[in-house]
Amino acid sequence: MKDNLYKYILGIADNSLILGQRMGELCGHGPSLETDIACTNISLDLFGQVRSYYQYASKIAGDGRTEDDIAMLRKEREYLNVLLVEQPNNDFAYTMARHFLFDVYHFLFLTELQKSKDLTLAAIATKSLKEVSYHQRFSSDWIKRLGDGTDESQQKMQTAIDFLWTYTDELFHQTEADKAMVSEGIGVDVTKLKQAYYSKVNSILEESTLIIPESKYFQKGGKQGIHTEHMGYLLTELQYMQRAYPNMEW
Amino acid sequence: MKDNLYKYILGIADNSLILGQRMGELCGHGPSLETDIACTNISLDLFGQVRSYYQYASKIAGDGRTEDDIAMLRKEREYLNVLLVEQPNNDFAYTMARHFLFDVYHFLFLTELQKSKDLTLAAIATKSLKEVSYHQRFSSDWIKRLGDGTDESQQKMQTAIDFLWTYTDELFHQTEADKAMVSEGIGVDVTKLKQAYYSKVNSILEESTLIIPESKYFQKGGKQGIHTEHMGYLLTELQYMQRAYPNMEW
Amino acid sequence: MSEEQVKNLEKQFEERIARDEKIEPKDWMPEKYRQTHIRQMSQHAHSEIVGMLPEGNWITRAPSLRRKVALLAKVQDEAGHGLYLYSACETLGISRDELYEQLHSGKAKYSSIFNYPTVTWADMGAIGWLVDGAAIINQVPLCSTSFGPYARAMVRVCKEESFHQRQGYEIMIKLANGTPEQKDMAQDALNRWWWPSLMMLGPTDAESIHTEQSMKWKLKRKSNDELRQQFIDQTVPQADLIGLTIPDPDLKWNEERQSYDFGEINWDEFWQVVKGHGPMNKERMKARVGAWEGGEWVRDAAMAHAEKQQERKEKQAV
Amino acid sequence: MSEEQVKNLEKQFEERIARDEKIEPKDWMPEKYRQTHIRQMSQHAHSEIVGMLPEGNWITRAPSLRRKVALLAKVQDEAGHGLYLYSACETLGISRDELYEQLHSGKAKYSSIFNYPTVTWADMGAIGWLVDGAAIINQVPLCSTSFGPYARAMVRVCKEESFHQRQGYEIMIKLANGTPEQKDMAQDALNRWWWPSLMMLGPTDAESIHTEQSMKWKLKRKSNDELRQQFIDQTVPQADLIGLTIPDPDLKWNEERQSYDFGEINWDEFWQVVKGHGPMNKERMKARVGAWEGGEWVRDAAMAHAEKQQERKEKQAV
Repeated sequence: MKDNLYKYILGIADNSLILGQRMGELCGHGPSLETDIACTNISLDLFGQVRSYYQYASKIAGDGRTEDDIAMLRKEREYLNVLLVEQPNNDFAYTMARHFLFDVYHFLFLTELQKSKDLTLAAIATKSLKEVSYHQRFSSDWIKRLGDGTDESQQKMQTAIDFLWTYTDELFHQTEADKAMVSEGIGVDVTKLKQAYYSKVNSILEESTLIIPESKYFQKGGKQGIHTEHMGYLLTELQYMQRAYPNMEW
Repeated sequence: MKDNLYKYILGIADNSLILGQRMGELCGHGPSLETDIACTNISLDLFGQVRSYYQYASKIAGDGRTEDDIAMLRKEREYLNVLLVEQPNNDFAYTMARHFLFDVYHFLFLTELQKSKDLTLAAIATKSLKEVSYHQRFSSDWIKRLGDGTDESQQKMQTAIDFLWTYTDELFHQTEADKAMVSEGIGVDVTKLKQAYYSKVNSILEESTLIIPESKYFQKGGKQGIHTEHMGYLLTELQYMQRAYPNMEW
Repeated sequence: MSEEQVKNLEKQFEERIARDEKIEPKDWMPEKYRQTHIRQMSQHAHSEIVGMLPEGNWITRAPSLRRKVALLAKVQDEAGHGLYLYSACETLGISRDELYEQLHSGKAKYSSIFNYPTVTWADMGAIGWLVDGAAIINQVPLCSTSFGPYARAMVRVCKEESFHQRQGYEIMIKLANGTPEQKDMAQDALNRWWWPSLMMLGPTDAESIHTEQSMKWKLKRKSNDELRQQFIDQTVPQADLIGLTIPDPDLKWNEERQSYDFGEINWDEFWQVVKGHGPMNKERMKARVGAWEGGEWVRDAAMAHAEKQQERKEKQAV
Repeated sequence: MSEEQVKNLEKQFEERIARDEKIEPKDWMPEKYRQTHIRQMSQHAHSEIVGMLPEGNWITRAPSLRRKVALLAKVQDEAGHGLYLYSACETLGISRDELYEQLHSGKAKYSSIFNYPTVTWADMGAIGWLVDGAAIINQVPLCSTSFGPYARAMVRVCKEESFHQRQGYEIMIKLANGTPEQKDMAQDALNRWWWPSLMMLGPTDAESIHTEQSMKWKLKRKSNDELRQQFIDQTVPQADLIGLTIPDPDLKWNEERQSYDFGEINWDEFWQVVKGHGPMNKERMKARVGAWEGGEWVRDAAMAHAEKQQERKEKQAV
């Protein structure tokens, strides 16, 4: 139970950690000051959530590891985030498409997590939900602007959506920890979110005059710690200080 | 003496290490198969040299640190390479210009280092000189091809040369370790290479129909371990495995 | 308007300022007042925006989650400052695009301090402590400057900057009380940022232009050298307190002046950086211009989308 | 040529091959022979080139200088293999640009194994040991294939591949004898690369096309299933030797066959990857196409420069 709960928390937290890190990369390099502020803010929200989760995970693990140890001192194969969130900021369309495809899930997930029997998780969910509701509005708006903007932006957004689409299915894969936590009334049954997810996503894509991809093939592996080649580079940066200066306080 | 010799070796070796790392990044991403092979080969040469230097440095230090410890486990502020070699591969013009501006120096430097009273350094210099002579030919040829190629390539090469030019002066700055080693007949007096350097560089630039930059302002700091913001990211990758898996053999 | 009328207006204008009344965007103002304010406020705004880059450089590598969150929040604040300073400029009839154009072409300046690289994590501490510290000294007097929008923006900016300054100093405290490696890192950062921070307060009074006029308009209340002295007197004890050494062998308490004497500033370096030849000038502009040009298609799309939406609304209304 | 003449030439051609004579580029050959060889050799060349990417991914992060040098040398060899395989193709009257075009458009295939990500350093060991191991088993017979340039290229390729294979195995030995973390890393890499390596030897005989013709032309000497069995029988003891476990619960020594029985291969995964939907297909093509398109201005410049040089020479000659 303890082990499953710990893993379950990491599965949630790692998504926000890696996505937050990706958003943090953009700081000062966005297409406008307003988007820079918004992206920094979203990154900030995500890292805030991350801290709550890892602090809780640290308590559950009870082996003296701190939130930073858990966030920054695991091996790549031990990060449990979905592949979607680690995809790079190729351009602003990728950034927004990645965010949108995660936000819709994130919102549905947290809505359910609020009902968790685990009161800490439920409380984090409630607090995070307000933030994620804003994230979802922000990224959806950009899907619409870019999808139903100029020919160039539409093409770029379609390319991004097509590329990232194959990473959406993994959001609804159940891990062993998931199953155990669902049966305890603690975890969310992600398989049940799938329909609402695609229905919401598809309606926004349609409104944005974008084509809904028809791929039958999807990628997976992140939840088992098998990541894309982008992940390693992200981690070299995330972990650098903790690795280079071990056991220090900052 | 020992301390100065150690630092003197690092000053030489770190240039090849960082430049080799930059060339290694390109592997499989070059503009043609032939350039891919050449760049990989150059990277290989440089790392070969690097190993000889650090093995020697390890002997001089005599504190049990291996070549890998010295190469990969220092702090950023302890790397003594010139700023020139850490500049990124913005495009192939930058890559070749950076290489050319270093190769011309490297060739002159090693030619002198062959005469060092330190027989190990003299031997490494003699061995490396053959390789560097090829590097210089390769990069000079590309300066000519791109400089005297199309309008687009000329403009790109000029931009790269203009940008990197401000990093050339540092090559001829003497450090304390330099001065000490010169007085021992071990080190090369780099200040004496300056004239031959600019004469060679300028003649190739002219032949390549490129404008010789006229900047009065130059950048420095690398030799004192104060690097540009690119260096930190390069090191996160270079050091990752040694940091993440300390004290292991590979 | 006749020359006399203008003179009259100018006189009334100067009297209003002398009475500490705020000038508002719709009020009449001399053209030079307008231009000077656009120049100074936009320079300030640009500094906030360019200033995001050296700190942004450490977001992905912050050593702890707590520090990462604080750094993100700080950089976000800077973007916010930029935003309302640009807005204040816009009230004077210049567009944000024009302001960016001035920055990107090199016509407009930004604070030279941001042309130094952030080499280690301790630089995040040093920037907060020293750079924001010097900025506050520059800016506090502006909270009561004559131009209303600028004064009001400054009240908010200063409040946040002073929070940043404490946060930076706190990073330094932690490092100075940490392991020997951490203490070295803190000292090294202080060594590198000290002199550029002193230069941030501007050229010596002898070489400073615009000063008299600025004093009258309350854009300036003290001379650069006075501000510099204030900064030094305030900062040296802070360094002492945490056991760090100011990298100036000539620094000495002057009992008579009740102030610190200090060594000579390398003004050659100052002018080199101001003229665009600092360690990071090119990189900073490359990053800003790159973001702007790379984002053009995004801004175009947003515009096109808004127009389409507008058209749809109008059609529905018919 | 009359139909009879063609038949006659074809007969002589088949007889030459049967006598183990080499076919050279200038010799007459059936169009199908030419096409089949272009297809197979270019597929092989493309595999070398795309194969540089998963290993190139670890060059900047290799754990020691010695390993970094060895990895660079290996990737350089692969580029070299690509180079002479493309040259061998070119002897059959197709240009390198056309071959690249086929790769980039997805018309030409490359080995599916390179569509898996290299997740840890141990993957450098597993690729050398397993992927190069399987490649050698595929390629050794080609050293005596009928088309001269291909056979000669293969002699050199196999020699180098076998060096790479030993090098990869040596990485695994070191890890398997290392710390528990290193041993885990090695086992994990074996777990991830085992099945894709088995698939590398091609679909089961039942689903394999081209086989009969290829046998006759000595492009193939054994069936895919035979090669796969050979690979397994060779590799399992190597895993045993260093204490790693093949991730196949059905793997069992069959005393009667004097060979290993093994579990069922997930052919759905195989076909998914072949059809372009593997974990890294899109990324690999993006990298190759990106390099090619991004390098166009460089190649154009080199061409323009060469022309200018030529013109100058001609002018001087006048």
